[in-house]
Amino acid sequence: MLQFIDTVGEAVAGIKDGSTVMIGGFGNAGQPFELIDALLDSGATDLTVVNNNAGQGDQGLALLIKEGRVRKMICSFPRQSDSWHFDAKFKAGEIELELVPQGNLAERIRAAGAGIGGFFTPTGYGTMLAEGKETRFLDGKWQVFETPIHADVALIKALKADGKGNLVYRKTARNFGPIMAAAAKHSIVQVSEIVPVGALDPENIVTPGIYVNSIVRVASAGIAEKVA
Amino acid sequence: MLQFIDTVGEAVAGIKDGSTVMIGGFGNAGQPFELIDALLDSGATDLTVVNNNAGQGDQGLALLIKEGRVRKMICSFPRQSDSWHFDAKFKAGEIELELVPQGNLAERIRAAGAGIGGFFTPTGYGTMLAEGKETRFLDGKWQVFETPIHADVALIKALKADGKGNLVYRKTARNFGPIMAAAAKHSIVQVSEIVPVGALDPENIVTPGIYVNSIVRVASAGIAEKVA
Amino acid sequence: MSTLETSLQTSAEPLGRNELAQLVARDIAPGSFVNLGIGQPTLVSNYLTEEQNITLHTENGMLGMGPEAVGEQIDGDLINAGKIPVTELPGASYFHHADSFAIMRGGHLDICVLGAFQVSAGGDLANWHTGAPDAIPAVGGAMDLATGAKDVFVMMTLLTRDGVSKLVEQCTYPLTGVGCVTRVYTDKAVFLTGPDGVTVRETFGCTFEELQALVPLPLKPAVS
Amino acid sequence: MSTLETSLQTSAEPLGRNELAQLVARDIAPGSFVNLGIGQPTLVSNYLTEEQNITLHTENGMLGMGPEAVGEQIDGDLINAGKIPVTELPGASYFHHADSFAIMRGGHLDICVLGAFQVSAGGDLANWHTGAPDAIPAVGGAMDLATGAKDVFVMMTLLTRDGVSKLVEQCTYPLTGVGCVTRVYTDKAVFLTGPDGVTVRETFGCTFEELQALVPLPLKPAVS
Repeated sequence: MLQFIDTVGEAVAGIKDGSTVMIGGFGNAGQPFELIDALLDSGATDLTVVNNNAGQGDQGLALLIKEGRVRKMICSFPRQSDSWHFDAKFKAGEIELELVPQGNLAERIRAAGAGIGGFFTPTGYGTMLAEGKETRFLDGKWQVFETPIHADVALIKALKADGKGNLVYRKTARNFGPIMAAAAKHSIVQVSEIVPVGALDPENIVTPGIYVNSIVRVASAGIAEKVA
Repeated sequence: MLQFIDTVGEAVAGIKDGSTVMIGGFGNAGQPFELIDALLDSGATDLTVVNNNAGQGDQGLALLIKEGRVRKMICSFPRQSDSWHFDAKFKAGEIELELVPQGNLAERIRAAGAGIGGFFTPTGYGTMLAEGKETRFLDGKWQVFETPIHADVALIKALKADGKGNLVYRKTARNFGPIMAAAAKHSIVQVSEIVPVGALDPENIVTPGIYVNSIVRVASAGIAEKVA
Repeated sequence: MSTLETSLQTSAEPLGRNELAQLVARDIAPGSFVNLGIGQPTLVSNYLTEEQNITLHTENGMLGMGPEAVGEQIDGDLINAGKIPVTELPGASYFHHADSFAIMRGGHLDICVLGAFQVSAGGDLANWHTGAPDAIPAVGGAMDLATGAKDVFVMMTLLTRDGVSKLVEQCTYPLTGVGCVTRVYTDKAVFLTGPDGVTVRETFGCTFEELQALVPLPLKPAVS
Repeated sequence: MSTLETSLQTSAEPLGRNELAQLVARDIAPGSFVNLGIGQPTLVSNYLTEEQNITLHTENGMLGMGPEAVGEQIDGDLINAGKIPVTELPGASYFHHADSFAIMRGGHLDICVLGAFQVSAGGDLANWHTGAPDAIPAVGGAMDLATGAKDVFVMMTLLTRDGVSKLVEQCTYPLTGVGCVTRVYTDKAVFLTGPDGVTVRETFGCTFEELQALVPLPLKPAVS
């Protein structure tokens, strides 16, 4: 049942220790910083986090990692010039890493939302990321068996929600939001604006409200951030 | 390379005997009648046709079947009150039928466009439509292995195209168009309107032009048909 | 039988199609996302109230489907899965076929309501094919709906025209889905199906014992 | 060697990074859909002409990507796969990550241009991981790009800083993709890779024989 929630703190209050949490965003675009900060404040720990990266600088997911709340990262690109908190935890053996090619990450998340129990894809065949995985020759190519990534919760940033929970995004901040909303049992979305039912064109809705459970308005969210 | 073509006849001229042709539409909504008529006129035969249905009444796909141009139908719902041409050919043993649950049809078409060599899905498990197919217990359910449906050509109806071939559709006429455009080697699209590059909002494009090869304007296409 | 008398609801008469649709509608929890199958299940939409805030899905690509279109509302580009012109409610959304079936197949619909030829004690559903050798098979979205929704409600008459129960120990018609049905709404009773067998929630125009005499499998009365 | 002298192009000097990017840009067929990898391949966009009508894809969800954003154009919601702010050209479109990777993985991109640590005679690519035991691995979209595009062009210097050829019989670094590279653009030559071995299309600042001396696998000169 869709809920409109007043604060990010209340929105994330139900996230339990040990949960698998998908976090939208690619780099800073679409990253729900306010929800991540609230998750940090909530004290939830022993989390498995699914995100394309493993945190940048001293904010958001990077802080969650720094504070030892993340048991395992499932991501495609953990190593960045400013991913020092992940780097330190990883080198200390204090965080588990499941490294997934970015397209497999996206398709595995999509599979979870679409009720697909597994699929074969050529990506990764013959590489160390496919070691130990089942392979099969299909459509003229060797392919690797990949399984869905399910989650308990998704934290997502969108531009606008209407009263039915339908979402639209902004430019490349869309990225993982729609597929994570579908893959998680409970989707928590921060938006910059909540508009009345009927204010979004039905042709242009990107995430239908059926995939959305909790919506919280965050004043800055979705407004173009100016990057120095 | 994207081409804007003057007539439906020229648009379908390259379709060879023996081709697999996907035809968009669910019932009459989104069905590219003018392109189908042109395909009939072209004389192409021995076709495998992928469509949700197997023709209705005495128009479009039904005529293609009546004229013996269709060797095989891949569809989910061939039997309708007015599918008499298919019925007759099928009972005479003159057309092959691959019956596919509608969601498997959609997902198999999507798989072809997305480079997925096969997938497991619970739909159909334990039924005669899964007989002889590989099964596997995944995510707590028995699932059936399904393979992509590729096509040589897709015939699609959309509402508008811009100069880059980006498409938008209208209401439930969208149905199979986007996934067929991606699954076929060559997509031929009839639209009611061609607009300049930049006239469609990049946030609202449903089929990016990368999936579109030929566009032909058909005056009536996409305009709401009034059904008696 | 005291628990039976206190818990099992009964009515004096068998239910008509519309009364049954009304009953199903009343049983759908507020805020649910629902797909109504072609035929009898479509009647349910006539009895959903605004307060229930139900969102209807149609598998040909829409959430927020409104009532059947009439007169000037009729638009060939806006139809339901039965190819009937329908309307769009505020807050609707359109999507392509793979996205639409992902909604079903991914387990996101709360309820789908389907007709049936037969339902088995274990919740197997047969509703797509008579199995007759000369019949042209046509499945549509039935298997996806049966397999994907969180709850599958069946609406049917309990008996065939020949007086044979459609609620059976094992289906003899070709299956649509295995162990998928959770409730069966019939003119004579509402049945709950599940791993523990078949429970009767209410009877219409018959006693539990009269109902049991019609159905060739053991029934249990509901207890509160 | 007469065919060599008539078909194999040469230039007097090795190519710099920008000259190489210019060469790659010139080799991209008009109307192509292209993904330019992070780093050196990004330079190619500087040399694409309007007449070529190339559409650039960025795997984080966009077709029709324009040049890097400057000043007031910079918008944190509009970045490329390297997380650099970029611009949007008329006719652009946005989509989510699964749809974006379906464009690559479904074989719809004509060309992707990638950097490399090593390329093998058979077109194997190693460009994501040094394999050093203490290195944190990070793959991003490299494997999808390598596997999905119709043609994979590699841009790299032919030799490491230590003077070792990066074009090798077999890759020693962990692979990104198997048999996927079709062309290798280097400062010293352009190589075509395929099942028939490695063909040299042009050399820069060296003769075919001098090039062969640098590369530990048999090369063939191009014939027209």
